[in-house]
Amino acid sequence: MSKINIVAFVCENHALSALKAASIAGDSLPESVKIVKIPCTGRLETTQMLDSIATGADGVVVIGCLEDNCFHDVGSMLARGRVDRIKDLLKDIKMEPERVEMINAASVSGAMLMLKIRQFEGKLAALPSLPFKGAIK
Amino acid sequence: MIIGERKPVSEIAKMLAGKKKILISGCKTCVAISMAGGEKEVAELASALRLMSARDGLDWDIEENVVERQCEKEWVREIESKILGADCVVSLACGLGCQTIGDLYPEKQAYPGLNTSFLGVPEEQGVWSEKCLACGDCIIFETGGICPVSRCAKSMRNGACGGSADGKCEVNLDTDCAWYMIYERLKLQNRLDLITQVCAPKDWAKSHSGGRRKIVRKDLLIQPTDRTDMEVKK
Amino acid sequence: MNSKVCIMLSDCGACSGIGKADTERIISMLSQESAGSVIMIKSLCGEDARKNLQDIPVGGCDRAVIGQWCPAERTGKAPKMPKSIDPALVDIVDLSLTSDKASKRNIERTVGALSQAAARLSLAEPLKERKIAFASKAVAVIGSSERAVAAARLLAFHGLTTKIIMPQTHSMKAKHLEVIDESNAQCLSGIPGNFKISLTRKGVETETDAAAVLLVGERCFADVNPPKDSKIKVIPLEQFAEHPSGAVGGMVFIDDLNAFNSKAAPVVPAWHTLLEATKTAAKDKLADNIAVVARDVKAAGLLELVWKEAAEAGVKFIRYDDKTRPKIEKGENLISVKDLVLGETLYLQADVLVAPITTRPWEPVFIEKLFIPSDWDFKARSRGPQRGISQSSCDGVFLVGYSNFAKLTDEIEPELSSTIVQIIAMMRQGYHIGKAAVAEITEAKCSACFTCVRTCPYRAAEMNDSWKAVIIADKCQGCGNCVAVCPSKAIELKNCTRPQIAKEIAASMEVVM
Amino acid sequence: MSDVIIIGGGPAGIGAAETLLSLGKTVMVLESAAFAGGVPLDLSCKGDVECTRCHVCMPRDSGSRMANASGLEVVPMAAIEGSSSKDGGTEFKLKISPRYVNIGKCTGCGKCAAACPVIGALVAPPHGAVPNAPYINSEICQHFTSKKCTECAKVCPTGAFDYDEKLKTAAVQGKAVIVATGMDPIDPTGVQHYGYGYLPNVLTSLDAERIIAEHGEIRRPTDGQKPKKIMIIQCVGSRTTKGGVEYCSKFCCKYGLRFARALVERVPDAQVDFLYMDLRTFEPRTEALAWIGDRKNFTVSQGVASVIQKGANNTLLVRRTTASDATIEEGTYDMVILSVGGQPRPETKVLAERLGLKTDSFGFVVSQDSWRGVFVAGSCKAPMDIEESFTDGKATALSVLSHLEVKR
Repeated sequence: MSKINIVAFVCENHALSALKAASIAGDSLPESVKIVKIPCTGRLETTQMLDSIATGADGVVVIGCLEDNCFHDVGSMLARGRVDRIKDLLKDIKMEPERVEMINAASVSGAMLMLKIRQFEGKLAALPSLPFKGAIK
Repeated sequence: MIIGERKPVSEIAKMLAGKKKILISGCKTCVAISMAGGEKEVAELASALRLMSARDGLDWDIEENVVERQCEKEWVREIESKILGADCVVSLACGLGCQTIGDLYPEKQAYPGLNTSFLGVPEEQGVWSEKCLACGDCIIFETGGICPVSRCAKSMRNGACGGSADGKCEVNLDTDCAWYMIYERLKLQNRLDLITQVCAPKDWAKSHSGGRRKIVRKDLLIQPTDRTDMEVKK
Repeated sequence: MNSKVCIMLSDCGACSGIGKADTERIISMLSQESAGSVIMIKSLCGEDARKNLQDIPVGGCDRAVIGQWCPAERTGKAPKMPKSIDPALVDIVDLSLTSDKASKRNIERTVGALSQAAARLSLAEPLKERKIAFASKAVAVIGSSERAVAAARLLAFHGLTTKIIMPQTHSMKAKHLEVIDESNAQCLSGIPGNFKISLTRKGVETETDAAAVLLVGERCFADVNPPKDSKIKVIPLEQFAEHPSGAVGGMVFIDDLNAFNSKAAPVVPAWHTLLEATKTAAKDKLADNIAVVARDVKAAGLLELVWKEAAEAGVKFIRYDDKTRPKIEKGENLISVKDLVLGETLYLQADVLVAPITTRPWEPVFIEKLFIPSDWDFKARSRGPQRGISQSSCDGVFLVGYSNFAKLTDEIEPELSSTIVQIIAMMRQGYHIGKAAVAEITEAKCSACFTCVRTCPYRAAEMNDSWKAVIIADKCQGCGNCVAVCPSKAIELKNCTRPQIAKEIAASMEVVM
Repeated sequence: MSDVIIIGGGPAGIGAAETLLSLGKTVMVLESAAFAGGVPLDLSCKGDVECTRCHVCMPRDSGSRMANASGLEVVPMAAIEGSSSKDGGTEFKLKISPRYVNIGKCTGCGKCAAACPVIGALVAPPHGAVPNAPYINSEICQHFTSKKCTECAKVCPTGAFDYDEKLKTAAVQGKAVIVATGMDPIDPTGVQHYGYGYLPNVLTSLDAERIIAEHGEIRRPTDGQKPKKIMIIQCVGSRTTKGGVEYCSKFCCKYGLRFARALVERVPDAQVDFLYMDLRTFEPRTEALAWIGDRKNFTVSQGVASVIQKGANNTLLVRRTTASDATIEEGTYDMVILSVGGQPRPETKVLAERLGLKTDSFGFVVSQDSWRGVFVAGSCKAPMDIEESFTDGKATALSVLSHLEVKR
């Protein structure tokens, strides 16, 4: 399997504590995942997801609180909307929409979150690797 | 304000076939507020196109830019050098903005990056709805301030059609029947007598059916009429 | 300004299975990339090691990234910062997140994580949390129900200056307690610790200040409209005890007055009270004349036993559903209801109709002003479990009872006292923490489109007199939702700016290349 | 002497502890299990994309918030041997069973958990567990059962493991006491006709939770396959005169509905049938869950399951009554989940007697002695769900506060 590279935008609240809990339980994050901490997934803009693909990521995963339990009320809901928008855009330009994913997690569901992240990694690994790797600066 | 919607990127890409230097120009006025052609959308489109060009080796050189009001010559002239420097311009402004660039620099190709959808209002965050057709002959003083021309699917003039059922329009059950709303509004204003009067036909000559419309205010002219328009007179 | 970041990495690395040799490799890899200095430090597990950190030479760097192998939460003690560096510019990276427990292949990831942090930090500003002392010392209770009064008394009893704002007249005397009666709260503005409540008292507009605000939900008697000629007497369930039940012939308890007018949504009745009432009524040998008509007999918990007792005494319990609602028959005092189990329509003699008091929402306007989403019955609680049950989206504003959602009467007492104890804790703390990294608007770019004002979960964005949006730093919680929605890129979230994120992403890629 | 001793670190205990800490009191939590946190530690979050307000994360988050708070002392694996009034407070004699892990030394790196060869032998602390350090289950651990396995000790960077730790005794005093011992799940073995115990695919809700915690998804115990047809039966052990308790356990309706919804969301191709006696949920939100009418693969219906039998190739045959009329329906299922109710723990009665508190016929504590500063919180008073008992704990903190501060 060619080495893939995932940018994970992680919200500082439930998502991060879920990751920490999983790590204490001996369940470690896949190597390909790079964590970028943000105060809330609602902070994230569509361009930032696109650009991280442009700068060489094979996929982007946005991890936020459960909707309606978002620490900042609406953040994760907005984020999901933007992820869907990017999915459409990628489909539109004949790229695989699976490259972008939104995952909601509660602080207590660390194991489940890890499962989802690995599934996402698996999906990405199956996709053909992008011709450009960091071609765009 | 003018509500727009970005064209599919693939469609835009088709226009740009064989181009090298591309200027994407947004507008900070209506389309920015309707989240279709502002600075953000320009950036989004740019990064999408960059992705495409990198993937297909098109080596597009893409420049981003936003104009205060793209429908005004003075503002557009501000970025003259950028426009002249590029092979073509993708305008994320409304049809007016795109044409202004086209008219100012006829030799340059200005492509519309978005579809100018309608004249509407922001209902809530992320929802815009049409409320005016610019028909040129406003009659909402008779209809309790609700425009049946734009808000009724059939532009009915004298009350609801047969398809109106419990306040909803038969064309699309999600939209309210304009004439039902008019009735409610008039009832609220105790002007229900208005609804009983038969209205005379509207003066459609003032609408688009009369061909391209133009308003000339003599009192504002600083030069004779015949040279106000940029294009050659027929 | 050009900033130099100093990266410090502990040499133990035991927790992630990294040997000394690997650590040295990491250090060398880092020093190739980073502009600033890279230092190997002693293990951070020991107290003394944390102290030693203070006088480590940082080679003229003005900010530092400290790589900590063991999860910071677990140890709970942050290392002492190097003297020459502003603590606000030190970033402690929890490397346990990115370390592979099973294998030892952690070198690349560690380098990545550290250089990412360095990249982000290199553009960071030194920001500190601000302690905003409370301008007011008072707690305002808004509500007229007996619970509101009880709450006010409790707060005063615990020595807090308390104001209670209620529409009706109320002669109540207690230490620390000020009764602002015959007055309606109009709008609430300001920040936690310095709220301004503008109210109309006897028609006169006044204003009062408060550090915390407690809304105690109201209940009202839903108006049922029986046919003109019916002589059915409708009694609020809550006042049932006051009515002599002995004389009554037929008595019907209904779970919801809205049952009669088909449009309305169901309310949650006070099942506790209702069942107790039927029980007492049944004691008066009236059981045969008593019927309870309900969607579902929600005798949850130990109420089950009360229900059983009533049922065994002979009280009839009849279920209906929203398709076949009960009807008040014209002419005589009869209520007809289709029993779901028997499948036939029963006619119940109803001289008295006992119905629960329903919940009443706060005026949407007022709720809006309280920084609470106006869709009150679900959204007033929209913080979800994360923020506890009685906190609104604005710190310092609490909602209890029916003001956040319909619930059993006997569930409110604990909710009320738990909120009061929260308020006491808040008041004793005496200050409200203003976030370090808040959003900031570049006025020149703002196009006054109100998008941020609509979006901000904390109502921290406002439009100023010159029609430019401004963000009130003391309210802002630094979530950055406004940043992402602003169409003209006029807003930036400090220490999470666009360049910073871009740089961090770039840094995370470099390692892989 | 600490200000408050809280007996039981469940939602109620945690709620009380956090509140009292925020008021600057010193708190000691006595916990019989290895971690304070209570039932929520065994439960999984019921939300997939949207929060269903199961409130599992509520006490667990506050647990993790106060894990390192000053003024808090948690004594896990403690059993109360005796109690006595002592200078204005209460003293408890404790037996503390060995944990085999030195909490102070553990850095929570998680290497031991990854290294341990036996599942469940070394239990890592789930999110929100206090103390935030693992423990060894000596019944399963190979060091104690068969060969002297020392894998965890080998990988531990700080040498936190001590296999020779012995049972300790201690005496602790507090000015005030909060009894928050909570509830035990009812064991449905007594309900013969459901075949729990000898039909392997008949699980209690907690068994199902354990499977989810282990595999991250629901699986059939017999063949490890994802079940295609699941039935959830409410009111098992509650509202019955034989093989259970007479009262309604209150939390099961909310829990069961949320659990059903979680199953439907996570196993999209599964058919979930939800069978209830009466829906006693109050929030419009949980009601809404019940009215998911348009979902083909999720039915919510009223009725009582009369008997569960073994069907062909390890399926289950469920015979049930229907809501309106008394006709009998039969269906085959891959898995049946019994949503069990709760009952007060037997220890509670003993403790109550020690502290001079009254208990009712079921064993719920019905009195409290605020004069001597003995308070009762949470579901040892009456059936409560997580949120309620968490809130009740906070509420009790108020009466404790007045006991500690207001002069009499």
